[in-house]
Amino acid sequence: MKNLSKLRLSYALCAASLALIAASPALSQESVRIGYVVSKTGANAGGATTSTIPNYELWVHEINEAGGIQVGDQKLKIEVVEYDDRSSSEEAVRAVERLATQDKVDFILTPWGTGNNLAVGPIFDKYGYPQIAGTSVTDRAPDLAKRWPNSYWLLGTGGSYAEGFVDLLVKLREEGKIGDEVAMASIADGFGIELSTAGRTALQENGFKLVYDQTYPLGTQDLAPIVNEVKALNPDVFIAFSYPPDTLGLTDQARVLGFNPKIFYTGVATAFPLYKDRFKDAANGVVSLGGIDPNDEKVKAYIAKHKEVTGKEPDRWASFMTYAGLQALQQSIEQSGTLDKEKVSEVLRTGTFDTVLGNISFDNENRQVPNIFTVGQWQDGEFVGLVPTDKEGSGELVFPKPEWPAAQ
Amino acid sequence: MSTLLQVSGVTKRFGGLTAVREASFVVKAGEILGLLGPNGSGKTTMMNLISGNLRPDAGGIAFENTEIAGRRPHLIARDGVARTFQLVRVVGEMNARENVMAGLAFRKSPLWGSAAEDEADRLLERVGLAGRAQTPAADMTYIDQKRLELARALGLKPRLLLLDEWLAGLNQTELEGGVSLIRSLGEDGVTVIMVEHVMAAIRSLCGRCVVMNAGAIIAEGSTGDVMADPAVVSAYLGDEHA
Amino acid sequence: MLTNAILSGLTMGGMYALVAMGLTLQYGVSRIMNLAYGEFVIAASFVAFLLFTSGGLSPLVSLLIIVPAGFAVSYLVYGILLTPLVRRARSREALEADSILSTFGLLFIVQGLMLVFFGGNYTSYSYFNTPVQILGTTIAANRLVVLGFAVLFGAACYFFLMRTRTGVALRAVAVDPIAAGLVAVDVRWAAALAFALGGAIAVTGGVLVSMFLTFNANIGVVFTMKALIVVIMGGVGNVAGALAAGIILGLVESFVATFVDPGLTIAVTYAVFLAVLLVRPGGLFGTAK
Amino acid sequence: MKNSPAFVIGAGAILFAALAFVPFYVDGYGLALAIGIASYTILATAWALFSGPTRYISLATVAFFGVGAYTVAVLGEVLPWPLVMLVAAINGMLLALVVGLSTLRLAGIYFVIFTFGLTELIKQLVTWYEVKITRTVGRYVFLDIDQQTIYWQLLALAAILFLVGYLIGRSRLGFALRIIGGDETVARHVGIDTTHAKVALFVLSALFMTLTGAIMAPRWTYIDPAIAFNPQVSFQAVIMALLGGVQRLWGPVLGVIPMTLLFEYLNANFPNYFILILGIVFMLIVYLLPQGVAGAVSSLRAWSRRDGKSVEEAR
Repeated sequence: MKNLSKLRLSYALCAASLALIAASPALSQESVRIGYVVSKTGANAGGATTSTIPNYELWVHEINEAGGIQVGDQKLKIEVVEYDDRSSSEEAVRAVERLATQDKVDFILTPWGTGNNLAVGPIFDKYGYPQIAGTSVTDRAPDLAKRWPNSYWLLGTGGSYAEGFVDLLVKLREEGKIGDEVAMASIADGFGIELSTAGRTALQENGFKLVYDQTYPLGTQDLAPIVNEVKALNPDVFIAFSYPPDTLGLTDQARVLGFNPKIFYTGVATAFPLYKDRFKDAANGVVSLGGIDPNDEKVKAYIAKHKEVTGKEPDRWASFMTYAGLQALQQSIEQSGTLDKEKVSEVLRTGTFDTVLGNISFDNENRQVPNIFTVGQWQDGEFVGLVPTDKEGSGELVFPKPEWPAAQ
Repeated sequence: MSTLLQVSGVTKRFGGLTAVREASFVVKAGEILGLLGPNGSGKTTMMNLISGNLRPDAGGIAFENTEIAGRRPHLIARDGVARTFQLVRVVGEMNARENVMAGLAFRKSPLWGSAAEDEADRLLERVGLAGRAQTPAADMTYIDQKRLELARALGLKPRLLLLDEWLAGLNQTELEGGVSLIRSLGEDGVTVIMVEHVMAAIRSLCGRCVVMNAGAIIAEGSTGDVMADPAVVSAYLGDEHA
Repeated sequence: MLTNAILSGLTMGGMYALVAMGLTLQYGVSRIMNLAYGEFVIAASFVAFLLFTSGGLSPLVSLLIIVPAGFAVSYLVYGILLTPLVRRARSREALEADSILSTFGLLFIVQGLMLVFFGGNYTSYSYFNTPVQILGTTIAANRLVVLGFAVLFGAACYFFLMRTRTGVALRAVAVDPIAAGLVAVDVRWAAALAFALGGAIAVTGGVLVSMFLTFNANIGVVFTMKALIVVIMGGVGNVAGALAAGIILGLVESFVATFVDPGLTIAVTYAVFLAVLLVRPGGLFGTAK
Repeated sequence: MKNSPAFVIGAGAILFAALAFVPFYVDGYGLALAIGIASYTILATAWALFSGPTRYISLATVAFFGVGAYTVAVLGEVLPWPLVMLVAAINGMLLALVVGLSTLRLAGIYFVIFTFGLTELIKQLVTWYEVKITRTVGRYVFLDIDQQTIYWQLLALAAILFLVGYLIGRSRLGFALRIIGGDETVARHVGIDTTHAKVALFVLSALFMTLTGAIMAPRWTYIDPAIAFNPQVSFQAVIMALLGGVQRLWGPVLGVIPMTLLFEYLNANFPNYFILILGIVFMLIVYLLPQGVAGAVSSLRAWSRRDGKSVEEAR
């Protein structure tokens, strides 16, 4: 009997605490309530603090500074409800439930990362919230878009990145600039394996020879053995589908050991400002996922504003997708003139939005942004988008990669 | 009298130290055997070897003509060998009755439930702890814990009981009670091996004695003969002089 | 390739060993299973990073500030937070459970403070990252420095424990706190000293690894666990054991990565650890109890 | 009368029957919270079932939990649900059997870290297998099992766990474990096959952990080794159980409920200082409630009666 009364008591306590938090939303809407759940702590925090949280803060700041979002005939400021999922799927699921049913927020921004976006997908779907994922790379994106008709996958599939890069290699080989030999290392995680699987297929179909093809586990601290071994094989192209700590570690080791292939490709975090700050001139010529058009006015303005508001530059990949997603959400609210999720979603599905990625529309089967930069390269302090080559503002590959500058 | 336990050529080494060296002796059914020797002579090690707490490096131990050397202790205990410990071991957070029930619940013919409780209370009474069933073992005096330990050992319905300095630390009255308790066990047909330093108790209880020194058996025979053995005397005296 | 693997293994192993030595002192002597250990390592990394980027202070120089600070902070942590637990603990198991719980709280506090001050971002800087030629292979200078420090600290600790009066007292407490108390060793003082020394070694490790590893506020637990494994493998409280176990693990990792499959490095690390424990339940150099 | 088995089991049955109605009275979040509490109640109670009496602190909780979750990830779309659960149960018990037989001779901290290392090893091997053999890390679990059903499954599992725990507590096996926890040498010398008893309980406790993982898996859609074998789960279960008190069957739940609610409260009100405040609260609890919540409850009861029967009562 004791347990039951305990349980009741705790529910009561909990309800009371929730009532305290939820006391503010008035019935006559005075603000837009936006909720989000991100990994402020735990294994995902590094990624979330780079690509997700600053953009959410920037977006809210910009809108509120401008007096709010135009909803119909009134301007509504944004009120934020945020939770930390502590890098756990279960926590993310529970917190999104909370946002939807307790806090009753108007819209929910997505968590960081593939795993958590998939975990919360059913709940966004159940309560009819649009799920605009800016940090989720998954080959199943088209399936997911079908399964959850209100979900958007701005970062695309792993395959698109790997194939974009292999296309670039094919062209280089046709020009006689590189040979057949490619070395590939990847992180043994969903991201690394999806990309390396797609990359392996594309490379083999195009007659490339994988002289090195290994994975390494999450949390690998010593990357010297990999770089040493690859260096001994002396391939023209080195690809690492890596995560931030190993991206930096691999670059570091390559520089120290003097391994300088004609194409040096590393994974997540290459497009982070951290990479540029850390390696300075040595970053020049390094190729990775993502990229931007540095001459685009909107891009320039976004970078400047991001730096002004959050104190640091955005990364040159997922930050852009994340921010574009926010802009699309804002514009679909404004265009529909309501906070009704149904109506906003309708606009989101069919409309065209003016974003930092240019004019984008999700009016396609996969609900992805077509034609984003999948391959970029550091060129004199800017991470320039290269592929697709026919995309407006795409840069020219600097080839071969310049020598590593002497270490300090 | 038939042989209950036969120890033949048992050796036990700890690293470079040989604690028991090729020891052989016989315990007859129904007798109370004294196991004597100066401190560090290997008596407790011998007890541990018989009870299965230690595994001999060589030699054999036959209990009722079955080899038990190296068997795991719970099997030996179920076969009917019970023991007490030199440094008393009771389960402190359990009460006295539960401690005795520990001896009843896992023997060959286990008792459980109210039957076990009744039997436990009877054994507590037998060792002089009547009415203390609810007392947590940790709250008992050292002497009472020893009594409790004996009650637990008796719970196993042992045919061979190993008492490791069970009488040590008792005052004169307690000693007399203890001696008559052990004697009554013998009368019930329990065979006893007792490691003991209290000579008066040995003289009054043990018909035969085995004496160890430095891991080896130096004498075996009737208590009177053994006590007079010059080797035994010098072992004790030598020990005292050292 | 062989020399590469050996060198790489030695330097990583040196790092593991260095970090583990502090924990083996803390756990072996003070009996505190410090789950917040890795947090102290990373906190030192952040401070070194801060001093380097904003003050231009070389990490090797900043050791002179950070190590005494680490010692002092650990001493205070033991004195203020852990002493009450030691006092009330009735048995070793009770202290173990209490120290697991309280240092778990401490872990959160230190991590929370780092998040507040430094955010959850990845942090990385470059110092002393120059190639050095040894035995025909190349290696980063900062990693050699770590190896050097590991050997130096190992030797210093060994000397301290074996040859000085204080060291003997600490060892006595590690073996049997009650008996040590009987022979007039101030057990509480020894425990506090060992805990503080362990903390000083932890921050040394933190400063040194910050030169070549990317870290963030959430990564501390990785170091705690790696260190625990090395400590257990080497035998609790055994400094020389920790040194040897750390280097063995480093070598195993680099050999597996070079000659077998980099995907199996961590798996093999744990497999070796588990195998050692199964064969020698008290660790490589410990005595089973 | 109050302690008679019929009364206790009857009261428990009524309690669990009442809890089965929770989904009809709460919203999605309330249900999510109930699921969280139910899952950790099972994990912490199952953990304490073995670790309470034996005092082995195991960090392998998530190894079993993860095996359950992974079984669902692999077989969830292939086999009918009851069969998936059966396979998960078998996997978990086999693993526990191997682990139990090989490790239970380790003592103290060696056992703690061994179990942690074992979990990591399993995680690494699963990853390696997926990378090398199936060429995909991360599996999608699209099962149409709604949240109520997950809750009811957890509740049923919890009910079984409490029933089993209660019966064990009254059985010779439970008694044997208390003796082992008190003094293993004594246990061996009164005829207890300590290895048997420990392994039996370890396997039983692992069974419940495995099934919890299997039931929870469909909640996340996506499972990779890092999610399934997240060591945080092990730590959290241990902490909650220790906080609640492990000497009584109902102890852990007294740690689970307040801790879960505390997590939620802090996360809602101080999302940016969550960890920091949690740490402070945590230390305060350790200092102020040395015997765990259950210990505090018991001593409060004992104190309020002062009739010397508290010792009996504490059982």
